[in-house]
Amino acid sequence: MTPHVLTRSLDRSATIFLVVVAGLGVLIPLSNLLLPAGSALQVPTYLVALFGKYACYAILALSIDLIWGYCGILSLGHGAFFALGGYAMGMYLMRQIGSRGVYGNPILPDFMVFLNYPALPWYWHGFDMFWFAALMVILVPGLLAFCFGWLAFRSRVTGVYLSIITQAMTYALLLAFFRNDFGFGGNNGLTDFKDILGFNVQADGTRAALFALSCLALIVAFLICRAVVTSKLGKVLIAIRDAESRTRFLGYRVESYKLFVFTLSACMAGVAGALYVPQVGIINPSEFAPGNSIEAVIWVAVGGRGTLVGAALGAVVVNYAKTYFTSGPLAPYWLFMLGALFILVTLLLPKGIVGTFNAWRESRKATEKANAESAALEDGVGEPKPAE
Amino acid sequence: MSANFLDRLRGLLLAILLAAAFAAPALAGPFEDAVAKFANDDFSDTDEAIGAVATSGNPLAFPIISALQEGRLSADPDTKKVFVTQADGKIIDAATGAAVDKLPDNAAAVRLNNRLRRAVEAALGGLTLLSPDPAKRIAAAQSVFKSHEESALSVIDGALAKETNKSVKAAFAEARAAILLYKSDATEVEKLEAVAIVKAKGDQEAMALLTGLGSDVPPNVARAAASAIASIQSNLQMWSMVQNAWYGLSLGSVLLLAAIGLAITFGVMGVINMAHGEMVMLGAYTTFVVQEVIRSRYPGLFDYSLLIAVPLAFLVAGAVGVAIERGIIRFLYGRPLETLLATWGLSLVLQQAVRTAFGPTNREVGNPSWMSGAFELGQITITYNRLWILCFTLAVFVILLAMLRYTALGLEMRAVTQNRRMAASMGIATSRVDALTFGLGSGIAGIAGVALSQIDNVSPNLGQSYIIDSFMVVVFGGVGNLWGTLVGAFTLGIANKFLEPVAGAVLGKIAILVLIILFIQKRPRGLFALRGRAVEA
Amino acid sequence: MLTKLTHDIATLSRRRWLAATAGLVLGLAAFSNANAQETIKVGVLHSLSGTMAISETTLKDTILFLIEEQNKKGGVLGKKLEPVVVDPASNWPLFAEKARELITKDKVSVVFGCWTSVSRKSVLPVFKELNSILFYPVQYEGEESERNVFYTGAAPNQQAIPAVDYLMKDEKVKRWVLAGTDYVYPRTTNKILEAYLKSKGVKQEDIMINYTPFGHSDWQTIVADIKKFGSAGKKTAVVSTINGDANVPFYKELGNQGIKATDIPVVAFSVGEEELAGIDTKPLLGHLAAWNYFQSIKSPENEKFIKAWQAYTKNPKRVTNDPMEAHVIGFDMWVKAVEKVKSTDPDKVIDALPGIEAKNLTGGTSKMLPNHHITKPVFIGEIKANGQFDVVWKTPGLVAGDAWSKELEGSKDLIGDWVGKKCGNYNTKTNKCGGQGT
Amino acid sequence: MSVMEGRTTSALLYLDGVHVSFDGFHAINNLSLTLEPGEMRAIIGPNGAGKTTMMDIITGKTKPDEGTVLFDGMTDLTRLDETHIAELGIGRKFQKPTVFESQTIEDNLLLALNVDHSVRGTLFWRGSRDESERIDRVLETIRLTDARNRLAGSLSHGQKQWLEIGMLLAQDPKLLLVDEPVAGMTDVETHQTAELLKEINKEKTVMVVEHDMTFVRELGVKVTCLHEGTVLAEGTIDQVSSNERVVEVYLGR
Repeated sequence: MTPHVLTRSLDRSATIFLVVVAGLGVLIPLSNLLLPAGSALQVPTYLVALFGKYACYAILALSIDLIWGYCGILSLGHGAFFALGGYAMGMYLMRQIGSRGVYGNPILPDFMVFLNYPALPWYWHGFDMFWFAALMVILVPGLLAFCFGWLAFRSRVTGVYLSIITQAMTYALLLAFFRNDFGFGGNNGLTDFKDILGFNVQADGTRAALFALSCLALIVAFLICRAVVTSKLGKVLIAIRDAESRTRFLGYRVESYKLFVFTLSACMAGVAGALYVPQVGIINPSEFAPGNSIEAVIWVAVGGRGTLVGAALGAVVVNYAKTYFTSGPLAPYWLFMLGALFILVTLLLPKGIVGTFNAWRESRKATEKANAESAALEDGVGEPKPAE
Repeated sequence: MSANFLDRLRGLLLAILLAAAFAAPALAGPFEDAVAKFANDDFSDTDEAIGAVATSGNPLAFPIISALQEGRLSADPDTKKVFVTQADGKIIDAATGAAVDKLPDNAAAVRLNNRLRRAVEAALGGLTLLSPDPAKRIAAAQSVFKSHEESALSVIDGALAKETNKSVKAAFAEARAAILLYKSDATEVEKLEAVAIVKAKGDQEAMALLTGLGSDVPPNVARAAASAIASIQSNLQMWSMVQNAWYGLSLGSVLLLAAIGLAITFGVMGVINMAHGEMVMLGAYTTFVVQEVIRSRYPGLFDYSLLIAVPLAFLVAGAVGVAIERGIIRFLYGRPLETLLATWGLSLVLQQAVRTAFGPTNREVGNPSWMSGAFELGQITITYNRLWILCFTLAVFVILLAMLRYTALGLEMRAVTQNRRMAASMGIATSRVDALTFGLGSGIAGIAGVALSQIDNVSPNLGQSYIIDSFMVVVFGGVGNLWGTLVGAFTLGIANKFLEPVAGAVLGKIAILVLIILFIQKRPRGLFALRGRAVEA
Repeated sequence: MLTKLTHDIATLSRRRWLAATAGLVLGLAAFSNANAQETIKVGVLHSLSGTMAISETTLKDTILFLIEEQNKKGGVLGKKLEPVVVDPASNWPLFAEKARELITKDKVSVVFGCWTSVSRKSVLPVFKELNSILFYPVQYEGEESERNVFYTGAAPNQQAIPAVDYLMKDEKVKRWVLAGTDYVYPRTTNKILEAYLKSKGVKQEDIMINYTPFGHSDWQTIVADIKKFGSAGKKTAVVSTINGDANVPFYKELGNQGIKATDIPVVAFSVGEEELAGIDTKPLLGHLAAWNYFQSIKSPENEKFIKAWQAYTKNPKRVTNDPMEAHVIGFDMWVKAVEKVKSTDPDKVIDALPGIEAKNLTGGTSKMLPNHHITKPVFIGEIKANGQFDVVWKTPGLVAGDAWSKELEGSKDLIGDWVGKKCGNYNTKTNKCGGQGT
Repeated sequence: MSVMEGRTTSALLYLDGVHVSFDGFHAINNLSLTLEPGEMRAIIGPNGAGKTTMMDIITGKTKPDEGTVLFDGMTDLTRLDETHIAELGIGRKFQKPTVFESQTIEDNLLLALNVDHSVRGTLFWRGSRDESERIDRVLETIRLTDARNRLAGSLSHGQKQWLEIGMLLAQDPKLLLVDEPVAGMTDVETHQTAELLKEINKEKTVMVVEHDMTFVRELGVKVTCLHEGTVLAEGTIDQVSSNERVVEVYLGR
C-alpha cells in the first residue's frame, strides 16, 4: 500500500491500537527474556504463549470483522480457513521433525509409520521447505475461499443461507480431516513439533519471537483491513452490506467485491492459523468444529462489529475470560458465564464494547456541538443496518 | 465339551419320547449328581450339568433348563443345593422337586456365558419341539434349522406327520431339509429336495446354511446349492435396495422430527435458534424423568410412559421456548444474526444446566415393549421403534400442518409472519403470537426429544448432534415451507442411506454436505423456494 | 472552551483505555505469581464440559476422592495434598494451555488427567518441556512411551488381544467384524488385531472393517451389514472400538434388530459400567467387554473401595469403572514413589516410579514397568441385565503392558525402557534410541 | 455477446409480448411498450398492476418467461444481469427510497458516479477534481449541498427521495426508471420534484411510475396505464383518465 493509503486509514483509536499492540509485541518478549524469572515484572513464558494465542485469535477476529462488519457476509465457517492455514504450518513442522520421530523414519511422520503408509502422500511434498509451506498457508485457504465464494456469491446465496452453507463447509472438512485415510493424522492431528526454521519451538526465545511475530502480523492485518475499509472499496462494501441490490443497480459487480474481500479474509485467517499452531503445539480437526467458528463470530460481536479494533479486543476479552474462568473454583460454572456473556452482549450492547463506546463518544460530541451551535442535529449517529 | 454335549443331545431326544410315553418316575443318583454340578460355579461343570439334566429324561429337566435360561436357577455353593424359583415365585429344590420356603442367604443365580446360553437354547429347542404352543414349536424348529442336528431328525419326522398348523409344518419341513442337507448318508434325491426347500426359504439363514455346506456333497447337490445361493443372493440384492429405502425413510423421519420445530422457528419466524437442539434435549430429559417416576411409583404404567411424556415434553420445551422468546428473542427481531449469537450462548447455558442437574453421563430411557424388537417384512427387518417414529413423525407433521391451516392461532401466525404491521392493525396481539409460535416450535422440538430418546443417547450433548443436520434440512427444503422440510428430510435421509453402503458412513456424510452446498448454488433458496416480490422484502 | 472539554474527555477515555489494557496485563501477570507452599499440589486435568465431560467428570471426582482419603491418612510427607482442578472443556489446545498453567502457575507436583489420545498428544510437549509428571488412566492405542507420562490404562496387548483370544478359543469365532469410530485408537487397535488374526490363520475375507464418525447415531445399515456378514455359515463376532456416545444407539439397534449375543457376540473395549448406565441392558445380555477391572469383581479391596466411593459421592448407585481403577493404582504408585524418595521433585519421582507396586482393586498387585506402563489382569465380562458385568474369563496372571505393539511393522523392534536404556523407543535391532536422531 | 445484428427499432426501450408468472400468478401478461429516446413517460395503474415487476424486468432483477426486451434497439436485456444493465446506462430509483444510510450524502453520490466500478479501481481510487465537481453539481441540483457530510440515514423521507434521484444523476444514465418519486412528499416538494424531473428530461429519457395524479398531470407527458400486467390504455393524462376501462379498474366497478 502507498503511504497515502496508510495515513488516510489511521484515526485515533486505530493509532492507539497499533501503539498498544506494537508496545506489547516488544515489551512482553523483552520482559520475558531479559528480566530474571520470578521478578514481579517478568512475564512468564506460559503467559507469552497465551498472549501469542490471543494475538492469533485477534487476527482471526479481524478477518471475520472485515467480511461481517463491513460487507455483511456472516461466515460460520471461518474456523475452516484458520485450521487450513494451521494444517499447512503443521505439515511443515511435521516434516521438520525428520528422523527425530519416535520411529526414526526420516521422511514419514509418526502417524504414517504406524498406519503403514508406504510413502509420503503426494500432497505432503514440498512442505519440508518453509517458503512452500508459507505460500500454502495463504494459498490453500485463499483458494478454498475463492472457489466457495465464486460459487456462492455468483449464485447470490446470501444471509442465513450463506451462513448455513459455510457451516456445512467447515463441518464437511471436520469430518474429512477426522478420517485417518485423509492423511492428516485423523483425530490426533499433527503434534509433537520440534523445530521451526531451525529454532526449537519450545525454547523461550522462539516463543517470544513467535509472539512478537504474531503481534506484527496483527498489526499488518489491521493495517490491511484499515486500508481496505477506508478506501472507496470500503464504501462499496458498506453499501453492499446495507443495500445489496441498490449497489448492483449502481453498476457494481457485487459478487466480485464479495469474492475479493472473502478471499482476503480467508488468507488472513490462514495466516492466523499458521502462527497459532507452533504456539499451541497442536493442530487437529476439532479446529474445524462449527462451534469454534461461531465462537469467533461472537468475539467480534462482543468487541463491536464493523470497528476492527473492537474485533481484536473482543477476541482477547472473551478468550481471557475463558482462560480465567476455566481454572479455579469457578471451573464447573464457566459455561454459564460464557453463555450469559453472549446473551447479555447481544441484548444490552448490540454494538459491542467498542461500538457502544464510539456511539457514546459521538453522542457526547453531538450534544456539545448542539449546545455550541444551537443547531439541532439529534440523530447524527447513523446506526448501521444489520446485514441479512 | 460342547461336542460331548451334542452327543448326549441325541440321547436326549429319544429319552424325551420315552419320557412322554412312560412318564417314568425320576431315579435318584446320576440326575441329582448332575444337578449338584450347577452349584460349582464353573462353566464347564455347568455345561456338563446341562447335558446330563437335559438327557436325563427327568420331568424336572424342562423347568430346570428354562429356569437356567431365565436366571431363575440359583445354587448354594456350600451345601451344593440347587433351587428353581418358579414363575409364580414358589421355590423348589431342583434335584427333588420338593417345595422350599426360601432361598438360603448365600444362594446365587447360576451364571451362564454365551456358549452355555447356546447349549441351553439348543436343549430347550429339543425339549419344545412337541410343545403345545405353536409359536414355541416354530422357535424350536428354527433352532433346529440353525443347528441342523441329525439326532433331531426322528423327532421332526414324527412331529411333522402329526402337525396340522400350516406355518409350523413349513418350519418343520425346513428344519428337516437342513438336517438332511448335512446328513452324510442322505440320498442325493433327498438332498436335492432339501436344497429346493431351503432355496424357497430364501433368507440369510438359508444362505448361511447353503454356503456352510462342505465339499463332500455329491456334485449335483453342490451345483444345485450353488445355483440356489446365486438366486437367493440376487433376491437379497433386490431386497437390500428396499432395505436401503426403508433405512432412508427412517433416517429421514428422524431428520424431519428434529428439523420440524426449526422449520417453525427458523422457517416461519426467521429466528435462527441455535438452542433448538437443547429443546430436543429437554424433551428427552422429560422422558427420562417421566420414566423414573413411573419406575418408582407406578411400574405398571411403563408401557404408557412415552404417551405420558409426549404432552409433558411439549409443555416443558414449549414453556422454555416461550420464556426464551419473551426474555431474549423479542428484543432481537429484525436482527437474525444477533439471535444466532444469543441463542448459541443460551444453548451453552442450557447444556451446562442439564449437566449440573442430571450429571454429565447418559441417562437410561427404556423402550416400552411395543417399541422393542422387530418384524420381518420379506427379507428385511423392520424395527418397531423406527416404524413408530416414522408414523409419529408423519402424525406430528400432519397435525402441525392442519394447525397452521385451520386454527385461529395458525391464521394469526401466518398473518404476523407475512405482515406484522398489518396484522397488528387488524387487532392481532403480535407479541402474543410471536411467543406462542416460538413456543410451538420449541414444544415440537421437545416432542422430537421423546422420540429420539428411544434411539439415541440421553445426554447433555444430545441436541448438539442434531442442530447442524436440522439446519441443513430446513435450508435444503426451502425456508418457510413445511412441505419443503418434509421433502428435504426424506431426500437427505434416502440419499444418505444409498450412499452409505457405497462410500461408507463418513464419506457418505461428507458427500451429502458437499451436495447440499452445490445444490444451494443452484437454488439459493432451497428446494421449495418462494418466488416473487415478497421474498425480497 | 467546549472544544477543550471534548479534547479532555477524549484524552481521558484514551487514558482509561490504556489503563484498562495495562490492568489486564498486570492482572494476568499477578495471578501468575500466586504463591504456594505448605501443601503438595495435585493437578486434575479432566474435561468438565463439552463432549468429553460425559466420561471425564467421574475421573475428576475420583482424584478428589483419593486426595481426601490420603489427607485423612495424614497426606504425603507430612503435607496435605491440595487438588487444583481446571476445565480443559474437551478442547485439545486448551488442554495444553491448562497443563502449562497447572505446572508453571500452580506449580503442581503431578497431574492426573486426559482421556482421549489427542488430549494426551496435545499436552505431551508441555510435560516434556516443563518436566512434570502425567498419569494417564485410559486404555489407548499404545505406540508411545514418554519419560514424563505414566500409562495406567491398558495397552492393546492388555485388552484387545486377550479378548480376541477368548473369542477364538471359547466361542470358536471364525469371522470377525472390526467396527470402530474413525480415530487413532480404533485404527491402531484394528491394525494390530488384523495382523494378529492373520497370524492366527484368519483369511482376509473373514475380516470386515468398518469405521463410523464420532457420535454416529444411525446404525441401521451397519448393523444390517454385520448381520449379513454373520450369516455366512461361520461363527462371527464383532470387536467394537466404537467410542462413547455412539455406543448407545449402536446397542439399541443391535437389540432391536434381534442380534443376540448367542448369535453374534460383540466385544467392546470402550463400554464400561458408566456407559451401560445409560442403556436398557436387557437386550444386550451376553455381549462382552474386555477390561482390567469390573465393578462386579469380588475382592475385599474392591468392596471397600466401592463402599467408600459411594459414601463420598453420596450416591449409593454410583458405579465404578476401569479408568477409575487406573487412577486408583496410579495415585497409589505416585504416593509410594514420593514417599520413597521423600521429595516431589519430578526427576526423582520419575526415576523412582518404575518398580513401584500397588494393589489393584481386583486382588492382585500391579507394578510400574520400565516402559511406564503397568501390569494388569485382563477380564472378559458379559453384560448382565442389571447393567453390570459378569466375569466369564480372566488371564491366569497379570499381563505386562507393551508400549510398542509386536504386531505392527514399524514398532515390533521397539521397546520402552526408562530404567536401563533411558529411552522410550529403543530399537533392539539397531541398538539405537529412535528419538535421538539417526 | 448480447448485441444483435443491427438495430431493429428506433426506440430506446422496447418491450414486446413479455410474460412473467410467479407460482402460477401472472404478474406480467403480454406486455408491450416502447419508449423513444428523450421521451418522458408516466406509468400509472392500481396496486398489483405489474409496474414494479416491469421495472424489475427492465433492470434485470426478474427474468421474463417469454418476450423481448430491447435497449437502444440492439441489446437484449433479458440476458443481462443488473450490474451489466446499469453499466449500459439504465438507472433506477426504488419505490421505497433506498440510500446507503450509514454513509454520508457525499459518499452516496460518490458511489453512484459512473467511474471505474471494478474492485481494483475502487481499491486504489483517488478522488479527482472532475469527480468532486460533478458531485457538487448534483448536490446543488438536489439542494443538499449543506447536508453533504450528514449521514444519509438522518435525512427526511423527501430528502432521501431526492438523494436517490441525485444518485441517478450522478450515475448519468441514458434511461431513468423512477418508481414513485413523490410518495410521502409535501405538495411543495412534489412540485419541486416535478420541476426536477422535467429538468432532467431535457437530457435523458425518463420513465416515471406514480400514483399521484396531480403530479402526473403536472409532468404533462404521455401516460400508460397498466392493469393485470398488461397495457390498458395509453395517451395523454386526459385521454387515459376518461377511458372507461381505466375508470372501471380504478374505481373497482
